[in-house]
Amino acid sequence: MSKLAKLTALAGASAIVLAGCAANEVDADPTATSSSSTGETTTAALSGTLDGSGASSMAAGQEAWVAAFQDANPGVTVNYNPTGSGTGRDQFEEGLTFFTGSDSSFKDEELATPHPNCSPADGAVFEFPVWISPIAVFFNLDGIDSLNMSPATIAGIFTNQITSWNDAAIAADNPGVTLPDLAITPVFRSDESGTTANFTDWLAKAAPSAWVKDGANVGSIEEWPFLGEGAQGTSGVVAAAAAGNGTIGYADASRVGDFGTVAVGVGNQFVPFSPEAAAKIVDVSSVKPGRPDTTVAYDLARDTAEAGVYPVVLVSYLQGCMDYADDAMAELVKAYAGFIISEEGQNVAAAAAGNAPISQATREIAQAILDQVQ
Amino acid sequence: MAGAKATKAKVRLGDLVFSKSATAAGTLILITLAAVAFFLFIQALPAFLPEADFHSKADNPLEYVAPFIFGTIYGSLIALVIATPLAIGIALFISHFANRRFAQTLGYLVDLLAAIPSVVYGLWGILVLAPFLNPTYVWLNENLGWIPLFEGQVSATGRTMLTVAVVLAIMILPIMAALIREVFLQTPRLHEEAALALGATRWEMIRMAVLPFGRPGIISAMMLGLGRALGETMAVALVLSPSSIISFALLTSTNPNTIAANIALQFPESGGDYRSLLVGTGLILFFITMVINMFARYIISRRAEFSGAN
Amino acid sequence: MTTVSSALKASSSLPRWFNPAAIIAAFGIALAFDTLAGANDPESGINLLAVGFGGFILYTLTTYIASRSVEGSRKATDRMVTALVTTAFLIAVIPLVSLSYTVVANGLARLDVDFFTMSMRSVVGEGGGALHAIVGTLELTGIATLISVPIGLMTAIYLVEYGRGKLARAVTFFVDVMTGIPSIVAGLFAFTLFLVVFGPAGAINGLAGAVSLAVLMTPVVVRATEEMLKIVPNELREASYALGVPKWLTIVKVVLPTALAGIATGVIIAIARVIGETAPLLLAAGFTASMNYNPLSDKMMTLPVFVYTSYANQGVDAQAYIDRAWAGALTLMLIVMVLNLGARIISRVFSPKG
Amino acid sequence: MSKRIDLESLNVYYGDFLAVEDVNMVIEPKAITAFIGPSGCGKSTLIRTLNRMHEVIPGARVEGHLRMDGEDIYAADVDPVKVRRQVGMVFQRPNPFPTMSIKENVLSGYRLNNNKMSKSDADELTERALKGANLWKEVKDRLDRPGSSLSGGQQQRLCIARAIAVEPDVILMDEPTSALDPISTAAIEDLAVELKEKFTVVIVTHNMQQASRISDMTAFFNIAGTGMPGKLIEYDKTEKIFSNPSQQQTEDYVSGRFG
Repeated sequence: MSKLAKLTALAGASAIVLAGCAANEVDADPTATSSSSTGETTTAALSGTLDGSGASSMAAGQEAWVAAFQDANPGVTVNYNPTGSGTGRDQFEEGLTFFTGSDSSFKDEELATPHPNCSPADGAVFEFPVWISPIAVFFNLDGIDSLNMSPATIAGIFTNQITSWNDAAIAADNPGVTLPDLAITPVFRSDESGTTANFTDWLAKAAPSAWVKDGANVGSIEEWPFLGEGAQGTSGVVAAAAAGNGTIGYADASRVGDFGTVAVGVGNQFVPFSPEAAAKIVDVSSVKPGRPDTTVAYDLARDTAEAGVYPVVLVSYLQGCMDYADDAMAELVKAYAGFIISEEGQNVAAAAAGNAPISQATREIAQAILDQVQ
Repeated sequence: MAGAKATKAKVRLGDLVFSKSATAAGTLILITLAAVAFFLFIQALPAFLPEADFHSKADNPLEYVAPFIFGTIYGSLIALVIATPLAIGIALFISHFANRRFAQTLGYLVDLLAAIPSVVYGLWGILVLAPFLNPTYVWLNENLGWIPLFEGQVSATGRTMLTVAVVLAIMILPIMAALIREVFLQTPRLHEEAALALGATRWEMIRMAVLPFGRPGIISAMMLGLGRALGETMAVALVLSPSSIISFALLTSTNPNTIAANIALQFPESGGDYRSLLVGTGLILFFITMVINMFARYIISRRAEFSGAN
Repeated sequence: MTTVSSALKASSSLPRWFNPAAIIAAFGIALAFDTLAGANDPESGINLLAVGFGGFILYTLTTYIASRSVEGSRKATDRMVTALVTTAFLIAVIPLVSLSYTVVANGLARLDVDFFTMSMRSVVGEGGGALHAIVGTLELTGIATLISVPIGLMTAIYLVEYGRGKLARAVTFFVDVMTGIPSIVAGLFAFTLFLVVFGPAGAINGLAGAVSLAVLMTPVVVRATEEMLKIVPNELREASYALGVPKWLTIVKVVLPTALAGIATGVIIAIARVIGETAPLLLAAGFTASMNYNPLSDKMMTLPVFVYTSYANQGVDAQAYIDRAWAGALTLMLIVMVLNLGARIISRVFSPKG
Repeated sequence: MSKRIDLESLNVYYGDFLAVEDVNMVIEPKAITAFIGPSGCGKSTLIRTLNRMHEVIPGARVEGHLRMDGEDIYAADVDPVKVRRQVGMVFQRPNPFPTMSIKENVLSGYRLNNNKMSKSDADELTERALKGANLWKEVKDRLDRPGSSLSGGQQQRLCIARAIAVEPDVILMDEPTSALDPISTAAIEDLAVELKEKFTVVIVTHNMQQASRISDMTAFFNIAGTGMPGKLIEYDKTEKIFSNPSQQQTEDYVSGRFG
């Protein structure tokens, strides 16, 4: 019996040792960039837990923001759960979260839906872009690093109409490239996602005659409408594409790594993705009309023929309440969102994820909205 | 006198408290199970009301869940078909073929497979097993494609129903092998010796004495393995390329997802009536496994009359 | 006379070298065939599955035919079954070796001091650790054990010492049913229970995760304890009654101590079974990058969920996330193995000697 | 059919433990030889060496020679499976295969070598074996019932039928009546006496009346103490052992003074 007691004591002791504080939490890591200011919003010592969820495409950016923000405010914990945009908005609508990162702006009916964490529940919400990132169309083919494809070709591939890599449609745009006689496996997101919504939005507008199912344009859709190789989340798509030969997929450009990428047809030329080319689309697009002035949402000109614009982009919004039922939460959201749209915040994200920072003008509009949050 | 009476009363009190709390604990098990069914039911209910709104993720609850029920049962049955002969083989190897001294160690070795968390099986399945099996899938598709199971456009990644079934088979193998091994080891020596004394070879002895005796054990191990496979979540979620489709094809990218994996993938991202629907699918899974378990118990209880001689 | 006496002898048997020679030859030929077949397609490499399968078929057939012609059909069947059964065992060992190798080879990269001293809070890309997940796992399994052991123990006592009639039969039956509850259903149950009782804000926390684990653990504890209590000989109980000890004291002072080692082993194996559960915790305990010591509020990270989310939500430096996932998997496997080993030691050291 | 068995300096081991030491004896054909002795003296162990059932236990082995009509059954090239076909065995407790019918039980041994036997051959063999075991009249109307549906004594005779169906030369009986009532015991004893017309019969028994009633030869085994090997003390005609044994130990045992 005493042996048993000793054993238990030993197990207990080792558990206590293990349960010591995490080295990176109580004493902030001195090598971290905590010395730099995090903007005017972090004046008082903040504390609490802020839960948000939404687009997984901006997970890398959120991770960078959370890290920098928590370094500056050790009492705060921000949980950003990259669940996908639709779910993020659903969870916000259910009162499970206090802000959402979303790849698509609020739908009109969502603007009218009550949000339990707002005061009043059917009160105003804010929405402004914080993240612009190109969606890369990438493929896994031995020995080929880049290909040119028109929107119609890409639509043909993803609707399972073009099934082989040496199809005439691909060959025509890529003179001099030896294409293998290999089946194309399109990989798509099996979960609902803003990346899919933006990608299909572009297909619907830039290749309206090819992006069809049962004779009708499929339009922009968050859940993939065709059969094939589905994978969960951006990581799943990347892993599935890596596992097979002859795969093609779409994902946030920051995640495509060593894959070959597609330069997409815009007007008469082919444009490879880059943050700069992606950022240009906002310049040629207009703000959606007829919405509350606490929301800034773009009608993206996907079918533009403007030179040097990469139209397969994802513009993600930060969404929350204008007036929170819980004042402490309002303060946390203001501080965190303020950091995100600050120049430093945008640079932190761009450094971590390689996306395009939002413009000075957009940041100022966003800050003006945020100042009214209470 | 008074003291004796008090002692007696005290003793009775101790017995009473103890027996009551033991009974209460047993009853709590029943309450818990009822609570599982109850809470799942009330959470699932909104999804089955006519005004349920699934945000275009599903039109009709039953249409939504049908492919997943199919996928759950289909994948588990294939896993069972793969695992059962292997489990019997392993059990026989350990109980009747291996050197006695090593048999126990070999048993531990197989039991270790049961100790590996399912999420690790999932990672291994997608990163190691799927690429390993894929060339074979291509071969099967090219040469045996006329069999409906192997038809269709073979997956480029190996994330197919067959891979899932193989992973599930490996996962249920240790529990099945352990159970069957225990039954085989309990084969009455008398029967084994009767067979040997008649001049049976080892295999003939197994056929005459061990297998007939172990048959109910094998069946209940199959049921238990099936139950495990039906409920397995993370390995399927990580490995399978899922679709909402009913298909028997084993080697394509278009596979019916399983209930459990679908819940794990969709639940954290769900809300409202759609989440209720997912809870409803969980309730269906609960009932499926419950029926399987009841059936297994029925088989085991029949075993008593089976071996009436002893 | 000679015919009768020769009937005793193995008519004639295959020489001893036949078996190893047949194995080598069969797999050699299979390998050669595969290499030849793949010669025009240099990328294909060696298909191990094809070689293994082909070699196995070749070996089994050769042995069967050779044995049948020399030793007769009964011996041949016996040899074939031996080959099949041994192969079945080897097939089970292959994934075990492959799994262990994969986890160890990939997991060692990040099994460093940081991994055990840091959480993932404010960590982007490389670095960070799983301390928050390890603490979460220990707390959650600890709470689950605290819930399920008393209930499981008392239920087993009820079944063995008190249970008669309908209720006992129902409990026995439903303990078995409970054993078969899919883990994801346990997670759904805990989530919905907490959602109904505490509302959306209190639905996902460590306690909910612990409850889901306890649901999975309790039937295992009941079964293990029941088995152990059953093998305590009735003579011990009767001896105690004969000394005038009341029933409950007999159970506490005589029956339980006798079965203690077995019960402890059963509990540890039950812990080992639930400590690797991912799905229910994903639903009920959620996930977070930060340390959370308080199981009563906010999400709590656990090791299996850490492994899953590290893999599923990779950041830009994907390799760092994958490395952390493998290191988490290795840690988890080590914990499970230590628990299993502990169970073995306890059962060996403390079991009543007889 | 019947065979003579020579045991020559036979040592029987369980691993390193010597269970039976240096046995030399000749078991005569067409006779019943009884092994008697106190518990643990190795008589059951010894009888199991006669059909190489001993080696079924891991680590068990035999040294010395055991010849059947001159042929050493422990020679390197002898197949134990074939030995057991020629030496039938009946165990202490009746052990018909519970999943087989009475008929299947009888045929189970024979079928091992003759998969394809015509129905008439099977029926004929069943009848012959069951008649040989004095069981035919009792079971002829229910041959398809499970073997376990019979009474204990009937089950034991079924096991004997099963053993003689393969037409062995020797039949070993390891305390065949110890689990049976007196009436069943008498039936088995009568059967044993009939069997010796055709077979060499060896029987282990604790029941000295049984040995004196039915056996022609009796071997008395004894053990010096726990952990010591069992030894053959005396082997002679049954009347001699029970009336005028040459060893004091034998006399003490058969007269009930110990054991």
